Amino acid sequence: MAMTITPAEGKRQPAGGLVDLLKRLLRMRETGLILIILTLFVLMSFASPYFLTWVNMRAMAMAFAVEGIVVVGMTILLISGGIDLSVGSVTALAMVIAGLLFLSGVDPWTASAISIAACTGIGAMMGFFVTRVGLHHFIVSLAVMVIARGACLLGTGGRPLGLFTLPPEFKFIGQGSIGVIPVVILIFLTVVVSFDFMLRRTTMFRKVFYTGSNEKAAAYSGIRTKKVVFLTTTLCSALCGVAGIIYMARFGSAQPTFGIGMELNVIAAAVIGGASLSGGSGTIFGAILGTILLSVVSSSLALLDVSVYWQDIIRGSILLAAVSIDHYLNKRRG
Amino acid sequence: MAMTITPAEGKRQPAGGLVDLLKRLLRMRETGLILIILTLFVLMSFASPYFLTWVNMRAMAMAFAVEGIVVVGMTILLISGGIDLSVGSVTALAMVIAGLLFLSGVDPWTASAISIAACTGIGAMMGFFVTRVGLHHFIVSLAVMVIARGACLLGTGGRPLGLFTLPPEFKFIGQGSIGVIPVVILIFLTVVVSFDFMLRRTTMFRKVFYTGSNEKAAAYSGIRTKKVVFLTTTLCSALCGVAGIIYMARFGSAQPTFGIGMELNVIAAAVIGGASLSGGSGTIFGAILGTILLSVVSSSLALLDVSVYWQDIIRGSILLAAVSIDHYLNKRRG
Amino acid sequence: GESKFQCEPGETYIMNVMVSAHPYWVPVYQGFKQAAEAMGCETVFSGTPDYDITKQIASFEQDLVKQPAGILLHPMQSDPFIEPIDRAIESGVEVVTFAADSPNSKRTGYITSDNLAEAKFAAEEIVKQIGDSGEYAVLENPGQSNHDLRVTALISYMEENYPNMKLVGRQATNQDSNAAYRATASILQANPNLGALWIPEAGSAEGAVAAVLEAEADVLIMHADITPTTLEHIKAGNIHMALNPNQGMQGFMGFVATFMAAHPDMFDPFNDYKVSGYNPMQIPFVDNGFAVITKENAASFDLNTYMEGRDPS
Amino acid sequence: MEDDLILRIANLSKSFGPIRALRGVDFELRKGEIHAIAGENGAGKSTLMNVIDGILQPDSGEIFIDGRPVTIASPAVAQNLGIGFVHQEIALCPDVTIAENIFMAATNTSRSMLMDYAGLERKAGEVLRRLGDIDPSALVRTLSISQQQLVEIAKALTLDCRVLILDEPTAALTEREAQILFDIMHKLAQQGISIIYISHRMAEIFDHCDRVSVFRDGQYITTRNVAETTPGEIVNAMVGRVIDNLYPDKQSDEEKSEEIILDVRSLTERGRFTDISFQLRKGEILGLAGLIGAGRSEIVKGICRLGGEVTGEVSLRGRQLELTHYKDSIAEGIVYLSEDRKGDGLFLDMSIASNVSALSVRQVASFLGIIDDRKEVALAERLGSKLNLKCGHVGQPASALSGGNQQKVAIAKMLSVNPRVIFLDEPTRGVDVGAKAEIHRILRDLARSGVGIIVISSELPELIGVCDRVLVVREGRISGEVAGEDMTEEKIMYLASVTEERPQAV
Ligand SMILES: Nc1ncnc2c1ncn2[C@@H]1O[C@H](COP(=O)(O)OP(=O)(O)OP(=O)(O)O)[C@@H](O)[C@H]1O
Ligand SMILES: Nc1ncnc2c1ncn2[C@@H]1O[C@H](COP(=O)(O)OP(=O)(O)OP(=O)(O)O)[C@@H](O)[C@H]1O
Ligand SMILES: [Mg+2]
Ligand SMILES: [Mg+2]
Repeated sequence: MAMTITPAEGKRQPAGGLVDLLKRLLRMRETGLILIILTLFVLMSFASPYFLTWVNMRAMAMAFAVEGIVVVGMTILLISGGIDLSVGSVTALAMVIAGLLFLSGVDPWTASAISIAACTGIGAMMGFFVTRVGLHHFIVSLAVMVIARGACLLGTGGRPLGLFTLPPEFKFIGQGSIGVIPVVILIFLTVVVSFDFMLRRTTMFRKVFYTGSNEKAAAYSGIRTKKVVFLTTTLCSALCGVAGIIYMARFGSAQPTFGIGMELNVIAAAVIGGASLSGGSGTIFGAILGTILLSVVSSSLALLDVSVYWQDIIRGSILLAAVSIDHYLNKRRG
Repeated sequence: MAMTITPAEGKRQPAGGLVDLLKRLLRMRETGLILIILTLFVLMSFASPYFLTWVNMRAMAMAFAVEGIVVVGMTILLISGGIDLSVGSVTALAMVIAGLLFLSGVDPWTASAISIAACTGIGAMMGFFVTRVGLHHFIVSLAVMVIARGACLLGTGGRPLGLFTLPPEFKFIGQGSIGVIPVVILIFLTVVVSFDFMLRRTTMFRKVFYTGSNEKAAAYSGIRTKKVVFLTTTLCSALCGVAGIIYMARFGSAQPTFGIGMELNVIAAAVIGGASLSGGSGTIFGAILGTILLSVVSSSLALLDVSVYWQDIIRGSILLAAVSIDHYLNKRRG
Repeated sequence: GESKFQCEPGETYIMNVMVSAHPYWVPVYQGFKQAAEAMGCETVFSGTPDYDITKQIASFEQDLVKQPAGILLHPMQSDPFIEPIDRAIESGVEVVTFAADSPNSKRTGYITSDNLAEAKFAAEEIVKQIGDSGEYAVLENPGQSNHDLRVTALISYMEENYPNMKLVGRQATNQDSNAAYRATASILQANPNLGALWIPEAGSAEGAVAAVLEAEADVLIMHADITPTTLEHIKAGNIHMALNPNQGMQGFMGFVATFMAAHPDMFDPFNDYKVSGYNPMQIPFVDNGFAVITKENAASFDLNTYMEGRDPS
Repeated sequence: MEDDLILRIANLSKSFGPIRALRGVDFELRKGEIHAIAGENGAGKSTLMNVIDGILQPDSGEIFIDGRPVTIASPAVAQNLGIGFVHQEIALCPDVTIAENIFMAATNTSRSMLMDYAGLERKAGEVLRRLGDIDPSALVRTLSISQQQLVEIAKALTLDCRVLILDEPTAALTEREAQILFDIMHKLAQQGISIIYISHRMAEIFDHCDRVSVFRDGQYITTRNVAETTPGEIVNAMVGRVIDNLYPDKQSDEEKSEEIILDVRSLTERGRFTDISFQLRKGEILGLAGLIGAGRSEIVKGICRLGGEVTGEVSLRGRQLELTHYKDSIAEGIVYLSEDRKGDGLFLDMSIASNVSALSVRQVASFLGIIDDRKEVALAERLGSKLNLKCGHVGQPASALSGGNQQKVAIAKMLSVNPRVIFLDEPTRGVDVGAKAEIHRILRDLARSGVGIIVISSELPELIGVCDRVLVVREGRISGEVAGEDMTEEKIMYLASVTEERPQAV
C-alpha cells in the first residue's frame, strides 16, 4: 500500500535528500516494526555477547525461514479476506505424502512434486467449499485441519517416517549451503522477494487487494472475486506443500504430528506485520518482519536461559506490546 | 433470530394448526441442525446397542456440558463481532488459581469467587486492549492465550494440583446429582436457557446484535458500542472462569495443561450453530446444538471402535458435511 | 483340569488411552494382545484421539457401557479419574493403570517405566562419557508428567552426586522439532563448552540433532523414546544413546494384572482382604524396565519391521 | 430573538490532519424553522453535522443549546440533548429486522427489560405505511439501497427530538417519497421542532425551507431568508461564480441518428423484471424513470451480467453479445455505475488512485502486468481534475473524501476505461450543483462522441433536463416512453405509478 502512496507524496515534496528519504521511511507501514526489532537487537546484543554472531543470526534465520514461506501464503490469503487454520496439518501432510512415496520407491523429486500437487489440490478443495458452497474459510479450514492431520496419522500409523536414505542432492535443499548462505534461506528470500514484488506491483495481485477490501465493489469492477479467493486459498496450501518438502529435506524425516499450533503463529506474524483480519491490507515484507520479531523473541529467551515457566508470559506480553506500539505509531502517522 | 421473524410471519399466515407449526419450525434457523443430529441418533441407535442407553447419554452430556458454558460466552462474543482464542487457557487458569488458593488454606467457595473474579479481570483487560487501544480481538486473545498458559505453568510448576481434600459439598457441584440429573447438567441448562432467553428477548442483549451487525449504525443510535464489546469480552472470560471452577469440582484437581485447543472446538460449535464470524447473528440454542453435534460425533466414533487413524478424517468430514448441509438448507429456505 | 489362567468365551479387556494415534501405544497394545491371545481373551483398543481429559473420561465411561471384564487405562490426569475408576470398579469392571497413575483411586495395579531409574541411568552415562565436571543442558515439555520427571530427576541426581556438573540451559520445546532446533541453536551459542544434552522425548531430539550438526559442535546427545529418524542418528553416531521403555512388556504385564484383577478368586493371600472387602490382586507398582539403544542394537528397534505382518489396531 | 435560538455554533474548527474541514464557522438554528445548508462537495456540511451529533469532536469552538454551552461527547449525549440525525451515508444493521433498526435508539434508552417485538413491528408499520410498501419484519439486508434510505428516514421520524438533522435524505428518493418527507417535515416544524436540511437540490430548498446557510471550503459564508433570495444568488455564494446552464443542450435534430448502439430484446429475470425491450441510439442519452423498487437497477445490472440469471438478447452495434460475467461486459466497453457507492462502488480503505484504476488495472501497467505508479497517479489526477474532485492527493484513502467527492471517484472509475456504453445509476447522487452541471456536460460530450448513455435517476428534473428520451419502468416492466415535448414530470409520474390498467407502450 505504501508504494502506491509514495510517488504521489513524492511529487508534492520534490525536494530530495536524506531528510526526505527519512520522512518517507517514517511514513511506511513497516517502520514501527523495524524499530521494535532493532530495539530488541540492541538490547539483546548488550544482554548476550553471543547474540550478534554470524552463527546465531544464521540459526535464527534457519528457525523461521521455512515457516516464513507459509507466512507468505497466509498473508496473501488474509489480504484476499480469507484465513487458513489448516497450514500446520497440510505442511505435515506434505512431508508424509512425499515420505511415503519415497519409501515406496518413487524418486524424491517426483515424490515432492506429487506431494506439492496434492497440497495444491487440498487448497483447491477448500477454495471450492468457500467459493462454491459458500462456507466461511474459518470453518472449512478447521475441518481440513482435522482431516489432514487424520490423513497424516493414517498414512504413517502415527509414527514418524525415517527418511535417512534421502539422496544427498535432495537433502541439499534443506541442509546445504551455497557459499555461506544456507539453501533454505536462499529459497526463503526468493519466495519472499518475488511475492512481495508481485503483490505490490502486478495487476494480477492487485485484484487480491480489491477483493479483500470490498468483495462486492470488486465484483462490480469486473473482477472474478470467487476465482481470486479460490486462487489465494489454493496458493496458501501449495506454499504449505513447498514448506513441508523443505522441512523433510532438512530434518530427514516426516513427522505426522508436525506443525500443531503453527497456524496461530503464522497468523500472528502476518497480523503483527500489518495484515488485516478483515482483508484488504497487508504486505509480505511486514509479515516477514512479524515472523522475525516472534522468532527473535523466542531465540532471545532461550539465549538468556529464561525459566521456561516465565517464557510464555514474556512472549505473550511482548506480542501484545509490539502490536500496541505498532498500532500507536501507525495511528499517529496516519 | 428465529423468534424475531416468527411473529410477523405468523401475522401474514394467521391460519393455525399443526401444518403451520411445522412450517414455522422448518423456517427456523436451527431446524437443519436438529434434523442432522436426529439422523445421527437414529443411525447410531441401529449401529450400536449401547448408544441409546441412559449411561451413554449421561456420559455424552457430561462431556459437553461444561464446555457448553464456554460456548455460550463465545457465541455472545461472536455476535458482538469479537472472538476469543484464550478460552482454553483462561479456563485452566481458573482451575489453577482456585486450586492454589484452596491449597494455601482459603475455603473453596471464596477461592472460586476470587478465581472467577480474576478471569473476569482478564476479560476486562482484553476488552480494554480491544476497545481502548484499538487492537483486534484475534491478536489480543492470542497473546492472552499464551500468557494465561504461562501463568498456569508458573503457578503449578507444570504439575497438576491434587485437590482431593476439597470438601464434599464443593465437589457436589461437579460430581453430585439431584435425582438422576447430574448437577453439572443442571448448571449447564440454567446458563443456556437463561442466556438464550436474554439474548432473544432483552433490550440489553439486543444491543449486542446491533453492535455486531453494524457498529457504526449502532453507535449512531446512541449505543455505546465500545462498552458493549468490552462487556461481551469480559463475559466470555467470566464464563470461562465458571467453567474452570466446575471442572475443578468435577475432577478434584487443577490441570495447568487443560483446554489446549478448546478454542477451536468452541468456535466451531458456535459457527455450526449459525453464529457469524463477522458478527451480528447467532443463537445460543444453535450453538449448543453445534456442541451436541460435535460431541455426538466424537462419542459415536469411540463407541463404534472406529480405528483411531480414521477418526480424525471422519470427524473433519462430518463437520464439513454438516455445515454444508446446514448452509444449503438455510439458503433454500431463504 | 483346565488352567484357571483362561478366559470365558467373549470375555473382553479394553485398553484405553488419550491421543490414541500416538505410536507409543502400538507396541504396548501388541503386548496386551499377545498376553490376551495366550489366555484366550478378546481385546479392544479405545480412547480419544484428542489431548482432552473430558473426552477421555467420556470414552472411558462408554467403555463401561459395554461391561468388559477389565480396562487397562492410561489416565491423562490422575485425580479426575478417581471417580470414574471407582465407579467402574463398583460396577464390576476392574481397572489397572499404566504409564500414568491415579494413585488415590481404587485401581488394583500400576505398570510403568521407572522414570527415575531412566534419569539416573542417563546421568551416570553422561558423567561416564564427558567426565564429572562439565556443562550440560536439558530440553523439556512442561506439563507432561513422565517427561517432567525424566528431566527434574536427572537434574537433582546431578546436583546431589556430581556437584561439578553445571546445568547451563533449560528450554521448553514441547516435542516440536523446529522449536527444539531454535532452542538448541541458542543454547549452543550461549555455551560453547556444552558437553551433553538430555532430552526427555524424541520429537525434540530430531530438531536438536539438526542444530548440533549444523553448529558442528561436539555435544553428547541422549534422549528418551525413539523415532525412526533418531534411530538413524544413533546408527550414524550423531546421537549417543536413547532410552526406550519396554513398551511391549508394559502392555503384557498390564494385561496380566488386569486379568488377575478380574479373577480375584484364583488367589487367597495371607491378608485381610475378605474382612476389609478389597480385591486381593493388588499390585502397587510394576516396573516394565527400559532398553538402552546404541549404535549396535538400533536396528532391532525399528517399529515398522516389528509391525510387519501384525494387525495394526 | 436570542431566546428563539435552540442551537448556536460559534467559531468552530475541525481538521483531519492537514485538511481543514471547518474553519471557524458560525451557525444559528431557530425553534421550529427548517434551515437549509448549502455548499459544494467537501464544504464541510457533514463534518459540522457530525460534530453536532457528537460523532466528531471539534478542535476548537463552542456549541450552545438553549444558550448554554455544551460538550457533545457521543451520539448518546446528542440524543439526550434531543438531537436526531439522518446520515448522508446509510448506516443500518443488515442482520436485524427493519422494525428493530427503526427503534434502535429507543431500545437503547428503553427502561423496559424485555423486547416487545409485536409492538415494535406495529409501530414501525405505522411509520412505514406513510413512506412506502415495506414489511417491517424483513431483514434490512434484503432491501435495495433506496428502500434502505426510506428506513433511515422512518428511523428519524420516530426519534423524539427537538433538533432533526437530515443530511441529503432525498438524494435517491423519487418525487413521491420526497413529497411525503416534506409533508412530515412541515408538520414537525409546526410542532416546534427545528430541522437542519442539507441538500444539493435548489428546488427543495426554495420550496420547503425557511432559511438557508451557505458554506464554502469549510467557511461559513452567509445566511439568507429563502423568501429574500434566489437560487442563482445561493449558487453564486456556494461556488463563487454563477452557473447559468444546469443542463447542457439536448441532442439537436441534425445529430439524431438511426444507428443503434445497444439493442435489448425480451430481457427477463425471474421475479425481478419481465420482457424488457428497448434500443439505445447513437448520440442520445436515454433515461430510466420509475418508483423505488420498480426494477430499474435490476434491469441494467441484468444487461451487464451483474445480476442473477437473465434470458433474452442484447446486441451491441448489431452484434449479439454472449456475456457470462461483468468482466466480459467491461471488455465490451459496457460499464455500470452503482447506486450504492459505499457498498459496491468503492474500496474505501484503498487509495483514490487505486479506486480509479480498479476497472482495468492493466491500462496503468507496463508490459508483463507490472503496475506503473506514475501512470496510475496520472490517470487519477487527470480524471479527478476533469470531474473537479476535491482531495488532498490521490494517494489518500477514499474514505477521507466527502460523500459527493466519493461519487466523483466512482464516476472517474467508470470513465477510466473509455467505455462504449455507460449505465449510470443515480450518477449525481449527493453531487453539488457545480459538479453536477459538469457531469451532465461530460455525459453530453460522451454521447456526442458516440458513447451510449443510459441514466437512472430518481430526480425527475435531472432526467428531463439531461435525457433525450425516457423509459418508465413499473413493477419490472416498461410501462411507457416519453420524449421531446412529452417529457414532463406529470407524464412520467403517471406512467410510473398508474396501476389500474396497463397503459399501452408508446
Ligand atoms: N475522515 C476524514 N478524514 C480526512 N478527511 C476528511 C474526513 N471526513 C471528511 N474529510 C474532509 O473534510 C472535508 C469536508 O467534508 P464533508 O464530508 O463535511 O463535506 P460535505 O460538505 O458534507 O460534502 P458533500 O456534499 O460531498 O457531502 C472534505 O475535504 C473531506 O475530504
Ligand atoms: N439483494 C436483493 N435481495 C432481495 N431483493 C432485492 C435485492 N436487491 C433488490 N431487490 C428487490 O428487487 C426490486 C427491484 O429493485 P431495484 O433496485 O432494481 O429497483 P429500482 O427501480 O432501481 O429502485 P431503487 O430506487 O430502489 O434502486 C426491489 O423490490 C428490491 O427490493
Ligand atoms: Mg456530506
Ligand atoms: Mg435502483
